Amino acid sequence: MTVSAWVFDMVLAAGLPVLAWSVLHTRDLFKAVALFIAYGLLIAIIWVRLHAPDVALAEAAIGAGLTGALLLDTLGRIGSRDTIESDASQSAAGERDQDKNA
Amino acid sequence: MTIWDWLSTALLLIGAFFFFAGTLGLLRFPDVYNRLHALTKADNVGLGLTVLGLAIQSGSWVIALKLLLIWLLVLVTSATAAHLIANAALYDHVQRWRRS
Amino acid sequence: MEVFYFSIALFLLLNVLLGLVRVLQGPTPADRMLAAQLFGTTGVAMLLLLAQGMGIPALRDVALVFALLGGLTVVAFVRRSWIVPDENGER
Amino acid sequence: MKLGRTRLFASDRTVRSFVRQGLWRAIALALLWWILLEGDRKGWWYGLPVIAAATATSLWLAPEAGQFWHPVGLVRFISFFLWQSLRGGIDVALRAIDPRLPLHPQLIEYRLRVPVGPAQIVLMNTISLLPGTLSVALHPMLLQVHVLDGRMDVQRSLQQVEAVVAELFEIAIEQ
Repeated sequence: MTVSAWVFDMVLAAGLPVLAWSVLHTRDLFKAVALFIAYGLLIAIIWVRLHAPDVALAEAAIGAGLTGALLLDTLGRIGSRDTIESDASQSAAGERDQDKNA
Repeated sequence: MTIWDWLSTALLLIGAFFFFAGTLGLLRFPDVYNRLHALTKADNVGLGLTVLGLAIQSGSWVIALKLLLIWLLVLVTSATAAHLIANAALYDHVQRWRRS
Repeated sequence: MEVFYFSIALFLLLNVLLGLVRVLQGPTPADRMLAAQLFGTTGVAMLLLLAQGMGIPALRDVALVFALLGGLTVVAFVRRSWIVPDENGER
Repeated sequence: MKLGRTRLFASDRTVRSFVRQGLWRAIALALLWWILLEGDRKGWWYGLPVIAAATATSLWLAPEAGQFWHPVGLVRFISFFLWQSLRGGIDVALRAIDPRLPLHPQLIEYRLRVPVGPAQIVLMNTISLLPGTLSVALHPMLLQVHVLDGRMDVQRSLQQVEAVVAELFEIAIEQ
């Protein structure tokens, strides 16, 4: 294994837990879904590095694509942005208004 | 290294630069419309150059055609996706940034 | 050439991780969704590089799926998640 | 189906054009299969039934004959598109790395001359990949375009794109 392949794997291995943590930690549901999709695609690349292209295919299609689309649909139905009352989403809304008035 | 190797190396490097510029635009540009410009255009050129560089190295016509097909698919989806996002942003009254 | 392919793929991976800052910052949902597109295009390039670097042709099919998924999630986002008229019929 | 053959197809000519249409699509799909499998010969055992099913589905969903693009128009369109999208990428990349961030965004309106339909869709998507322009909203004969730099002569370059797309679809537009 070459050095660049090793570094690539290390970056993947370091990025995954950070991303997983931020998916779980964030209180803005939409942000969590967007991060979850990114997380699924990162896992797909990790499967690729483990020489399992078929699993990577399934992870990308089901884990990131289908689940992501279903979660987005769910968010649309429950209206995440406006109904989740928490300090995190309040500040996110504030940011948004600021952006609109800028 | 033959001349083809050099050419494909150069194409891959320039392609990577375009991806970097796209990410930079995504982070630096002031509103979602401008960011869409950066992401779609720069990344598509980056992918096109990458595909070209790899096609030279692949040494097979079928693989080159398949790479081209993937690039075309990305072109169509990203142009459509950019339009959809911009359209939705306008519909949602996301304010446009103006130079003051 | 393999070392070179991996180096470029590594560079693209760092690019994607940097782009995730935009997901974290927002501020609008559209900004966060741009990351899906970024991951779509850059991921395709990364997978094509790995396909040749690792010598696994099947990775080109994974790249094809990535390309399709970027579009799919954006459509799901625009149609199902973002533009949902409330009682007043506007947002 | 109780419809007789004569009711389904107005004449023998329609039958013949239907068959020809199916043949063309099957050839195109076979080519696609060949590319996707990267020339693997064993794949044809799965490929042939898949191609047959896909051809039938496509004839069922879109029975009317598609329009063939004019070859000269197609070559012109592709070369124009490749060159302009490369320019677009370079333009936006330079703006992104420039520390002064040279952006003067504007939302402009462009009166379309090509008719409603596929030509407008192709035009809309092409515009999004060209230098400094992004299609935002499509109204029946009006396109709202976001431009990165309002000081460029966008109207003129949009007219140029439209002319190339019109040539692709063999549509005459007034200059």
